[in-house]
Amino acid sequence: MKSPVFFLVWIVVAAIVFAFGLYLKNDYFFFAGYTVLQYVVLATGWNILGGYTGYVNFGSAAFFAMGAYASVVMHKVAPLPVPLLIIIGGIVSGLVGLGMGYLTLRLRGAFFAIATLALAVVLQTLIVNWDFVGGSRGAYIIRPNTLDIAGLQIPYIEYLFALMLILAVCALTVARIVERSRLGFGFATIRDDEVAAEACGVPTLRLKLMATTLSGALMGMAGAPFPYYIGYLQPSSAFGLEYAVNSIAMPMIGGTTSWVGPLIGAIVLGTLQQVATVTISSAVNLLIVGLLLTGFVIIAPNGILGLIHKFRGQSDADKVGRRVIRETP
Amino acid sequence: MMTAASLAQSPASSSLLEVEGVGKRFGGFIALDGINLSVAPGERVGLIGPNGSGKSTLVNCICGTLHNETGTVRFDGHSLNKLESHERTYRGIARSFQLPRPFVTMSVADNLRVPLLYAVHTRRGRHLTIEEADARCIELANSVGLGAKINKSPKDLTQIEMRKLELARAMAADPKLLIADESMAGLSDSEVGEIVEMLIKLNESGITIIMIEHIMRAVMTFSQRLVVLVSGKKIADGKPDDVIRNPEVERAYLGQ
Amino acid sequence: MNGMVQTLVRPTRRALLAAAAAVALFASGPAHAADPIKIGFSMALSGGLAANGKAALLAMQMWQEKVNAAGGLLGRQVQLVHYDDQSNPNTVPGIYTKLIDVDKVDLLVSPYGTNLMAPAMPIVMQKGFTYMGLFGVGVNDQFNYDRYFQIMPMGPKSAETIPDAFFAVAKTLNPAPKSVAIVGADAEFGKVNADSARKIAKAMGLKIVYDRSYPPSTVDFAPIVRAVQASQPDLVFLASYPTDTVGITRSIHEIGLKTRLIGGGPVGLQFAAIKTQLGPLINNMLGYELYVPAPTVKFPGIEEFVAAYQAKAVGQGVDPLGLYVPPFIYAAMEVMGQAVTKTGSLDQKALAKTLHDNTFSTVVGDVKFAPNGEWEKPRVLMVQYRNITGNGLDQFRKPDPYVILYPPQFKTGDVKEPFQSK
Amino acid sequence: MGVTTDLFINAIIAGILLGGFYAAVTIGISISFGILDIVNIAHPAFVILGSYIAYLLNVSLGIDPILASVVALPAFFALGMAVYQLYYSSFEKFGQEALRGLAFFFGLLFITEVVLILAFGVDYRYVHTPYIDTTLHFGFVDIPLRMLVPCVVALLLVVGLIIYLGRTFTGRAIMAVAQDQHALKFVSADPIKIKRIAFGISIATASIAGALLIVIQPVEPSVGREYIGRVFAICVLGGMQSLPGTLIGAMLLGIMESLTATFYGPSWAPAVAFGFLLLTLAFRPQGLFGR
Repeated sequence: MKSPVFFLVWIVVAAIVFAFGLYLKNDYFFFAGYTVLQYVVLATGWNILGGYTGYVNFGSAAFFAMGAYASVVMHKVAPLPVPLLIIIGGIVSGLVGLGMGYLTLRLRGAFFAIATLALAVVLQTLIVNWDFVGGSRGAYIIRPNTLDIAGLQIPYIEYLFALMLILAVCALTVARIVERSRLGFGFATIRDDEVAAEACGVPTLRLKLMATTLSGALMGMAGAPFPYYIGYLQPSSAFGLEYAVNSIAMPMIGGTTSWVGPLIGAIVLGTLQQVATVTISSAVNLLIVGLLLTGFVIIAPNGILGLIHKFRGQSDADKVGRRVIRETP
Repeated sequence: MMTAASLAQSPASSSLLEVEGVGKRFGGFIALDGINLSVAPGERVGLIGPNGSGKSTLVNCICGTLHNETGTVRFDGHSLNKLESHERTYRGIARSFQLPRPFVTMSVADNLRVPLLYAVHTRRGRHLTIEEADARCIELANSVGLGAKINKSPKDLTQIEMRKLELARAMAADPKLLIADESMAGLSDSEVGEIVEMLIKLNESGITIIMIEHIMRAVMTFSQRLVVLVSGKKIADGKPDDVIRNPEVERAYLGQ
Repeated sequence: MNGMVQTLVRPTRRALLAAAAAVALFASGPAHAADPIKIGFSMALSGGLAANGKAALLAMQMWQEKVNAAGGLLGRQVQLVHYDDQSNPNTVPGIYTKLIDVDKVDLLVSPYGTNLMAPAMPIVMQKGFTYMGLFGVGVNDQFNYDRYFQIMPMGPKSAETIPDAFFAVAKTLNPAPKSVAIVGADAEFGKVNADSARKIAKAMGLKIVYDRSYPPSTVDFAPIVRAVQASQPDLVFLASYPTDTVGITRSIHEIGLKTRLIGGGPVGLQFAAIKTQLGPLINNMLGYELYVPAPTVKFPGIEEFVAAYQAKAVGQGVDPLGLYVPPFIYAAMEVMGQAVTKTGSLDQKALAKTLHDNTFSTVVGDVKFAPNGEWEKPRVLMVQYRNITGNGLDQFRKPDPYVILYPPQFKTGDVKEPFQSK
Repeated sequence: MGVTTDLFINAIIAGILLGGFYAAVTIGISISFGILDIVNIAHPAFVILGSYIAYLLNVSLGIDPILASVVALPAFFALGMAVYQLYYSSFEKFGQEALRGLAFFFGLLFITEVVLILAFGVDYRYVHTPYIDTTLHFGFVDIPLRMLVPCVVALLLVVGLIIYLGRTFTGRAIMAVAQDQHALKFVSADPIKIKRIAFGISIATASIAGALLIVIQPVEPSVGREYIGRVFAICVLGGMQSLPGTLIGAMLLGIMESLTATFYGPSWAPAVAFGFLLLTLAFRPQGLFGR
């Protein structure tokens, strides 16, 4: 499938989901759905760096929060429509990603992961001490009840939900394009063996910077509309541990090598968490994430995607090969 | 398709690779101590030395995996000192690794495709079409006898096949200079013969080759010239038969 | 292309199944008049606020039991519909829309604490619900919602109440204090109170000799206390969270801090666990309380309630004293119940009007709301802890350890200075 | 003596005391992450588990928490061996430890935390010992035993481990694993067994570190998270494999936090410490004391 076709197909899927929400006449669908979609974007963003290049980012929450706080700043300086804020949030977090990339260029494996953790702490401390955005006191972002688009009064949450839907489709499309392009090919060589990749002519440092930037930008975009969703933004909730955990757990559970993995992981785990919140309703919620994560990495190292491949009995080549050469040589 | 031979036509300079006073230390340990080495286009050079003599460090300094602290590495008349590893690959240096380092999540074909999409692509400044790339992958795989395994995972390959993949991938970058770092370790006698034959064939197509090896039979069959490193210093350089009779070389090998 | 057709067609059946499941998840039956009245809320039953959340839930269940035994409200039984928000604000918007749209609750109560109350506000406002707030500070300052009410007796200017009380006591010192140090936690409560304390101190003409906040992850408070000591303040205003309160109190004694008056807003001293852990170390510190068993504070029914709560609290892992949170949560429910009965319906607008227009008598005394939904007058007790010996729990059930210094109508003694670290 | 010097000296001493405790929490990471190359980010959760065990023994039997942690050492050692076995057979054996191993320990962190929450609730727990309320005074220097005792115990722990790793056969084998796994086979030692023992020791240190933590401050199940960043920071600063380096790194971080808190404002302390780590990683990835 060509990328534009892919995009259109998924926009249609998104439209159906949205129409379904309208049919339900139920705000809960939009609120819960928003959270799940937000995780789709976040997990997809994380996976571009973590899944494609194999660099584990523990600081997803910081990127998410930078997007959210960019919106808070804009809200105070010059209120803009949310779609623009998403772009601004993407730029800010993309730049943070680029900076992180430069700072950690020569770090590999666990050192990189620890550096991202440190970066998150430093950024959170900066935000906590920055009174303009509310500091540790938090910032109130009062959203209107409805949005007037061409005379139509659209409930604000439906607007946010629709934006998140479109953003999710964009993120998936970007992830898929990257994955199937020369760039994605290069990312995969970095994941497998960086020294060998260099020897094959892959400019690994430049590619890593592109991955940190792109991944950061997507995660920032996921965070940009968040202040309008939550209404009251505090550093501790913007930098919430759940973002760091979920953005890692979701791709790992879904499968990290393809754009489908984070999507599956985010929908499965995100929905499960939403359901658990209103059913089991206790610390068990966190236990589910922990058990699923550990269970999956032990039993199904390639996530749900890997299980599907196994179930369908796909040949080894189909699993490992991006392009299978069919003609007999 | 452009042949490797046509690429190997080097400009005016008489030597393809020029290593001048290259030094490298790790902490207090001197790995390379002012190495000088010059390799002419089309030459087959064997590089030997005991373990820890600095052979791999020298290869890494030439390929850019490590950066030398003193001296200069020149290729085709240009200094490589400030270039990253991948930029040296564009210029025409390719290597195989001592321990094979295939991209394990990719098929054999995709392993071969990486240098095509990066090194060759960048050098040419244009995309290879899918068909061109596929054709070249098949050609490369066939040339090392991996044609039947083209869609397999590297994990399914035997040790010699892994070595062959390593060489084929290096060749995919269309190099002028190939550095084969212990391509035969752990192989049987017949397999060693097979690889040596392959390397000689490549050289005959115009590619300059430096071979690092412990297996003396292979070294003696292959090399037109032999260079010996001991404790980070070059102690001999010349015709293979002369070099192995050099008393200093004998001492270095037998004295330990 | 074959693959594409496949991917387009094959999931359809699954998608239909999923849609059906989703409809089931989001659907709800119609309400009947004989159905119970549903009161919905999210509560922190796990996470950092769970200790308070669990105590609050217990108080609510006590109220529910009592009301239902007496025939319910408007002739209907009362049902509590609640979810665990995990002390995580991000779960709150989802939970409240579920309560409203799916569970179709009749009345709403807030989660516990400012951070968790605020995210529900936009939804509550959009749906026009009357919102009974539990232990939040200044939430409505931003939203100005006329159906918002708050049971915590902080008064209309809720952010200033605790510092006000502290400095009111400081004013009674003779000679008058000249300097103050302000130490606050880097989080909402600490920040809000430190800001107000700064403002009030400036207005009083006090010299602010130390003014710093510390991050919640601080382990060792000695450097902070030492820096405070070095600035030689007459007063030290604290706005700290439970672990920090313990760390700071220990450091104060370890370093031998010398000052005339210390305390104000150390969160944690209200709870049995911290009270018993610190024991005599908190002697002469000033802390805020909402209710203590002192002779001047005798609301009808409070002693019975506390006794009943303490009996139930055993073995539930909640605060065994229950002086701080439970009575007020219980009172919030009493207020809601009385308002419903008085209004005679569940109409949210009428309910809000009833709440604004009337005074309600509860276990924490008479409650009257100001236009912004806070108590009309603040009623926070500034207490100096005294006579504490050892780490026993029972002493805290008696009036002896508490000397109420402010407000004047509840006063049980005079302030004792200077603060002596041992 | 001026107030500033007075403050400065006290800040340094407070930093050293704090650093000693940090060293105790980190030493396990230095073994698992530094020597064995196992990124056990769940280590702080094991430390909290240690706190709760110490708490339980202290409350029910009245044993001193630190003594209690020594009693619990074998259990923690066994737990560590079991965790390593699972880790080895699921990941290390297949050479897949990088990403999945990290995720595995991440999951373990949550499981431990939630199990503690389910068992003990989220209330802060604390212990009683006579020394918690005692302070030594030397002129203008005050040394609370609440901080001194953990620091001394931590020092003993670190020194003990240094001696163990340097002087015993198993200890040397553990250090050899760090250099070259295959080399071990020449002395007919099973590298997996050695690593299992080493990981067991690493988790066993969490028992003691946990007891020290609950002596210093009240504990609830999720406070461990606050240490994840710090311990890795210290381990990296200290140069990974070096236990003395860990001790110095821990002291350095403690002093840095303490000085920032005293003179500049405590709210910047984490930024200073972690900013320092970031810069170290960016410009000297081998750590301050690594080669």
